[in-house]
Amino acid sequence: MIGGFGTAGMPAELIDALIEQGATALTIISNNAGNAETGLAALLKAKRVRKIVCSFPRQSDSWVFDGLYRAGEIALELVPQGTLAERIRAAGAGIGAFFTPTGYGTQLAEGKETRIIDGRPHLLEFALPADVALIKAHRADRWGNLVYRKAARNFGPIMATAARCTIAQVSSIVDLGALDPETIVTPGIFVHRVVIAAGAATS
Amino acid sequence: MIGGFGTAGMPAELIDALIEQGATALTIISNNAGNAETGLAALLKAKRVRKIVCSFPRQSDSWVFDGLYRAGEIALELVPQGTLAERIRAAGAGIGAFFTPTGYGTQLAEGKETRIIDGRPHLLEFALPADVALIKAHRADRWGNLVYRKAARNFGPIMATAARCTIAQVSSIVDLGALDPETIVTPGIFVHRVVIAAGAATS
Amino acid sequence: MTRWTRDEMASRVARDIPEGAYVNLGIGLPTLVANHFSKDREVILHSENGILGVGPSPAVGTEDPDLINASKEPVTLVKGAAFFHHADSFGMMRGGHLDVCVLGAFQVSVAGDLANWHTGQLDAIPAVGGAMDLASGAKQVFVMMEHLTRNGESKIVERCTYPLTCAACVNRIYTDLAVMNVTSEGLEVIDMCSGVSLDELKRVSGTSRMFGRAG
Amino acid sequence: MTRWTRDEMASRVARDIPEGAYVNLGIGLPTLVANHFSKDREVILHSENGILGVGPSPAVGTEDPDLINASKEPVTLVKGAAFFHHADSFGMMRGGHLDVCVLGAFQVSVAGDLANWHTGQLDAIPAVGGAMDLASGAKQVFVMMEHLTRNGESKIVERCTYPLTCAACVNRIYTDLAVMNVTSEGLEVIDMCSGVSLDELKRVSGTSRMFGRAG
Repeated sequence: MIGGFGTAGMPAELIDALIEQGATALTIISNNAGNAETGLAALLKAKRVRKIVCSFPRQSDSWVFDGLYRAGEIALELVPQGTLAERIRAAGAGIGAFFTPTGYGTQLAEGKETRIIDGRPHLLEFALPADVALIKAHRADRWGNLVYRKAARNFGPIMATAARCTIAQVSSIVDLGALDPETIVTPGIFVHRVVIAAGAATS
Repeated sequence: MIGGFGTAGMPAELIDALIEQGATALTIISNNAGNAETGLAALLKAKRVRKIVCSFPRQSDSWVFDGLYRAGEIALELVPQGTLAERIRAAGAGIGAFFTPTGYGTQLAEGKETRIIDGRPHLLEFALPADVALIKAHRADRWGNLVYRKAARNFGPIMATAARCTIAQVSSIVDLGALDPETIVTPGIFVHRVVIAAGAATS
Repeated sequence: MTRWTRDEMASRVARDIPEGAYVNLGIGLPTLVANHFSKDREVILHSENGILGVGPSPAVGTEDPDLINASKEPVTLVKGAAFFHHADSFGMMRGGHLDVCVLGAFQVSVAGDLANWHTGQLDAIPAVGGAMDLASGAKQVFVMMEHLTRNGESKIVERCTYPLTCAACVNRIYTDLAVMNVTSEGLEVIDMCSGVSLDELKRVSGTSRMFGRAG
Repeated sequence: MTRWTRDEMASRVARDIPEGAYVNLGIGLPTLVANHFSKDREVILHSENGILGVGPSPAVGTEDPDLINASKEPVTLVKGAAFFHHADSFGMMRGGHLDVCVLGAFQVSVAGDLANWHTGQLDAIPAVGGAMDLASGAKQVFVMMEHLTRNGESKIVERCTYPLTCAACVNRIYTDLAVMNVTSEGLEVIDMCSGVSLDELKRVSGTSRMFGRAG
C-alpha cells in the first residue's frame, strides 16, 4: 500500500528504500500507477511489482506502467476511487465487506454480488488490507501521531489503519505533546515506524 | 438523531427548543437514553418519543427512560455502540449496509443475516439515516464548518453527515477563514443550521 | 451551424448553479466553469482528493505541490476551505452531499446513461478514477461536452456503445448546440444555439426522443 | 480461603501489560488497573468515547465535563493524547488495533465465552454499550472479576447461562483466586492465590476443565 494522489503525498524516499531493500513480486495498492521515472514508477521499472490495485493508472506521464501493462508484465485490478478508499477504510475498521451503489451496472461490476437496498442497487465490495503501508505525513511525534500537509493527506490516514505495518515518512518529529490533541489526524496506534525524510518536504 | 455521550456533546438547548416546538411521535437515535430530568430525559418525560435507538439506555440517572420502558410506553432498539456509530457513518457515506463481526452469536444478532468472510463470522447491518440531527460543537463559521471540544466530539461528526437537516449548537461563530483548513472536523457541507447557545459552553 | 464556444457553454453552466451550492467540476471542459461564476454568487468547489473550498489557480511561482486538484493541477484555497482524507471525501460524494457535479462525457444516452471513462478500445489502458462515484453520488449530474465528435458522430445517443460509467444518472446536458434536461420521455430541449432548430438538433443527434419545452 | 484484594488483582493485570501497549480498561473493576502501571512503563489508554492517551483523574475543582471516559467520569490527558469521533474510535477497536482490553464479567466459560452485558432477568433494562465491540475487536481480551458471586456461585462456568457478549473471545481471566489462560483444552491455571490448591479451585469453579501449568 503506497499513499499519495499523483505525487502529492507519495512517500518517494520510502519507495526508494524499498527498491534498495529488494522485495519483489509485490502487490501494490495505490491510487495511481506511477509518474515519470521516480517513486512508484521506478519501483515498477525495476520489475518488482506483480500486480497493481488502483483507480487511475493512465496519466500523461505513466509510460512505465503503460509499457509493462501492454507487454502483459503486470496485472491490473481497476477499482473506482471511492470504492478503493472505502475498501481500505473497511480493512482498517474491521468491516468485512460493504454494499455500495458505485459501479453498479458497469463493466467493473462483473462477477460481483448485487443487492437492492432501499430501492437502490448496490454492489458488494470486500475489505482491502495490506501487509505494509508506506505513507507520507508532515509531522510526527514519538508515539507516531501524525498531521498531514494540505491535499497530501489523501490516502495516508486510511492506509495507516489498514496495514499490519505502517511506515510514515515525515518532514520532522516534534516533542510528545507538541501536536494539539484536537488536530491529530492519524493517532499513533496506527503507525509502527516513523522516518524523517528531510528532502521530502514539498515546500 | 441527537449527539452526545452522556451529557458531553449533548445539545441541551436544541433539545429544549425541540420540546418547545412540539414535534411528537419521534424516533430518537442517540447513544444514551437521557440523564436526570434535562435534555433528552426531558424530551422523553414530555412523551414525545415513540422509539429510541441506542446502545446504553440504563444509567444511574436514567429513571425517566426506565419508567417509560417498564410501562411499555417507549420502544427500544438496542445496538452495540460501534455498530450504532458505523450505521450512522454508513448513512452519511452512501453505504447501504456492511458486514461486521460485532454481536455475532449474541441475542442482538437474532434475525440478522450472517456470513463468513475470511474465516470470520459477520452480521449484516444497515445504514441508519435520520431526518434531523441535533448536535453540539465548539465553534462554527458562516459556512457551517465545525470544530469540537475534547471528548464532546463523539457522535457529532458522524451524525452531521447522516441527516437531511443538521442543526449544530455552538459556543461561538467565528469569521470565515478563522478556522484552520487542516483542523476543521466537520466541513460545512454537512451542516444546515448553526445556532449560538452561549449557555451551552461547558467551560 | 452556429455553435457556442467553450466559454459560452461554461458561462451557461455557471449561471445555472445556485448560490451556496457545493459543486465538483470534473476533469477537462468542466474545469472552465470555475472562471464563470458571478462575483456575487458564492459557490463552494469540491475536489475529490480532499478539498472543499478550492480557489483559482495560483500565480506563477507560488504553486504548492501539496495543493492540487483532481486533475493534479496546482490550485489555491478560498476562505472557509477544509481538508479531509479520501474516505471522507468519497463518503461526501457517494452520500449525496454534493449539490451538482459537472462531468465531461464520451456519450450520453437519451435515458441519461453516462459513458465517460473508457472508450472500450482493446489497446486502451482503462482508468476510472472518481468518475463512477461522482456520477452515482451527486444530487444533480450535469454533463458538458461537444455535441459531436471530431468525426461528426453524435455524442448524444439512443444507447451508449461505450462502457457505462453509471446508468440513468445524468440530469442535464450542456453541449455547444443545446441545453437539454433528461426526462422519462426523452430529452427536453430547454435552450438552443441561435439558428439551430429542433429538427436539425434531432437530425444531428440521430434520435427522435427529443422535444421542445412545453408551453 | 485467602483471596487477592482488588488492588492486588489490578496490580497483577498491570504487570502483565507490556511497554507501549494500547489498552482499553472497561467499566468497574478494570478501571483500578490504571493506578498500578509502573512509572517506567508507558501504556497508552484508550477510551471508546474518542480518546487515546487518557491520564489520571483530575484534581477536585478542575474537572471538565467535556473530558470524560467511557464510564462518564472526569479524566485528564497525558502528553501525546488525541481526540477522534465515535466511528473512528470503534473502527480502532473493531479493526484489531488495541493490544489489550480488560473487561469485567458476569460469567466466563472454560471456552472463553464472555457474558458481561445482561443478566437476562426479565425486568432488567438491557444496555450493551461498547462491550461487544471491545470483546470481539481487541487483540487480547483479559477478564478481571471476583471468582464467585455474592451467593458463592462460580462466575467461571462450563457454559454461560447469561446472554453472551461474544463467543470464544477471552484470552485470560484474572480473579481474586487465580490467573488462568483460556486454551483449547480448558483453563490453564498460571497463578493461584497462596494457600489455594488446584483441586480447591476446580471444586469452587464446578469444573474439571482446568489444569496446572505444564513443566
